[in-house]
Amino acid sequence: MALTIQANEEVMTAYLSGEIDHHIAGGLRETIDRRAEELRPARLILDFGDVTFMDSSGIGLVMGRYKLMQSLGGELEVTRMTRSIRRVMQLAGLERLVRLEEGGRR
Amino acid sequence: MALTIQANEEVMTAYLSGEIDHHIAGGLRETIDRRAEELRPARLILDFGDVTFMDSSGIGLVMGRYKLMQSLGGELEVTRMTRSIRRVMQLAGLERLVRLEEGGRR
Amino acid sequence: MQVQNEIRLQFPSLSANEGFARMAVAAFAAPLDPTLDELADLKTAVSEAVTNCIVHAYRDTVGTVYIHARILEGGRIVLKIRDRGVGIPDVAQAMEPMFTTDPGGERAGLGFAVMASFMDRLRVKSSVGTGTTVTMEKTIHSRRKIHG
Amino acid sequence: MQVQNEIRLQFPSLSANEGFARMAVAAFAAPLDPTLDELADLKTAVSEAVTNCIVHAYRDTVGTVYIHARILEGGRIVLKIRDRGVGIPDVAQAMEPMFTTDPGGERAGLGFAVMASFMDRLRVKSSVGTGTTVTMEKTIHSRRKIHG
Ligand SMILES: Nc1ncnc2c1ncn2[C@@H]1O[C@H](COP(=O)(O)OP(=O)(O)O)[C@@H](O)[C@H]1O
Ligand SMILES: Nc1ncnc2c1ncn2[C@@H]1O[C@H](COP(=O)(O)OP(=O)(O)O)[C@@H](O)[C@H]1O
Repeated sequence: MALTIQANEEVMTAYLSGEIDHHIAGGLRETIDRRAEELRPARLILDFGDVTFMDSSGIGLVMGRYKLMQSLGGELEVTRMTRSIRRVMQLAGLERLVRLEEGGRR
Repeated sequence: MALTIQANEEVMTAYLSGEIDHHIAGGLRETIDRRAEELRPARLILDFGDVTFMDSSGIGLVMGRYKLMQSLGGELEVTRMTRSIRRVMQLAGLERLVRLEEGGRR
Repeated sequence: MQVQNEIRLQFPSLSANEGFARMAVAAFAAPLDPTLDELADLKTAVSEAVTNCIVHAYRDTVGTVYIHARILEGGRIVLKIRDRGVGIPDVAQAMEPMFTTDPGGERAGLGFAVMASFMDRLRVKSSVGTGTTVTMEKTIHSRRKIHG
Repeated sequence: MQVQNEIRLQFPSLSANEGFARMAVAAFAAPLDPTLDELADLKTAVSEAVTNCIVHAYRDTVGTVYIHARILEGGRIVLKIRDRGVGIPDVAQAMEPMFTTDPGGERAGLGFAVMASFMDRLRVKSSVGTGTTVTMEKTIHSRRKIHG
């Protein structure tokens, strides 16, 4: 699992990669939250383009960041999910909360 | 595991791929021997370019084909091994019996 | 139903083993030639069940997680994931989507919902103080069949 | 030496499980971040030991193969592969390169030689009628360390 963060004044993008499970989610959450609280971006983008596996720990990760961005007065966008990751997200009804952008490689 | 065989009057080439272990070696042996006995080539080439794993079952496969080619009056060549497959072959001292050609992708 | 192949697996409830359990079950199922989606379903369901043993069953301790995986005729795969942890007082409630006893830890309460939706069948047996057994089944619609 | 992680694995002596055993041990070792060569060494050694259980220990029958894998401090991995099969009458002779009791089956008699050369340490305990235990150790010189 690797995490790269890019940011300008408006938008902070977290590029996630590898497998997202409970083992890894805690560390991701902490790193993303620390930067987001520092930068207070208008929009946080979680980019799942290089994520190869995700279980419901990833839903917790998205929902937690949704709450964080609400508290910071910003919005959350989730992009580039593969089909199987999209299926996990949809189980949680995340499309009602968050902008889920198309994309991803299969 | 997959096996593709190409042949002309002189040379029969068996392109091996995937993982070579005891589970798979029997089937490979039978298919290669059937074609070799039919074609009686002057040279049999075993191409390991797409083999991702091999244990000592692969040594048995090479030694058995060496004996077959001797009985048919032809020669055996083994090509395109990765470093780890080359290490297994060298344990058996196969370089004394067979032409081991350089190549392979790591 | 005849068992064509089976594995038993045991490991301590360390979160590093979530990935190990997924990989092991995927490797076991590989001879059934599952599609990418079927493989993702199996791995996700295993990940949920094993994570629950680690997060809930053995919350403040390290215990042993047991997996028994079987392949039956017709590409049917049966997974039993078992712990000797705290147990679940009300299984029906626990299985409701969004129900979680771990609000702080960012659990979404969707583990059982994922297992139910990605597998063909899910059963949960639990008793408080003794532990929990999750049994899941899925038929893999593969093209080739396993040979021993 | 403190055990950092361990798995136990059981499966029937079907040749399809040779690949499963390799994959499972590779997945277990993954958090140690082995090099490609180290990973190939582990997989090859496991493949040899498991194949021996299938081909020799349970030659005319199907029995159970047991694997116990541990990670100790300093990236040391200890693999114990055990069967309850026919046993080996003369272990020293069996370990000689090129010695095989299976000339027809195209075994090269190099299984133990591969294990000895690709692992740091190899011990074989066997008694006729009871079974065989192969214990192998290797230190993985990884950059990062496992966290539980
Ligand atoms: N193996 C288990 N041992 C004890 N309690 C469990 C176990 N699995 C699930 N539970 C209980 O069921 C609840 C719901 O589980 P689940 O749907 O997987 O959601 P989550 O893990 O996100 O809480 C958990 O919060 C926990 O209280
Ligand atoms: N688990 C085992 N049970 C019984 N006999 C074994 C076992 N492992 C090895 N042997 C004996 O030791 C011999 C040498 O083994 P090995 O070096 O692996 O070569 P190979 O498997 O190619 O014969 C085998 O031919 C067999 O007689």
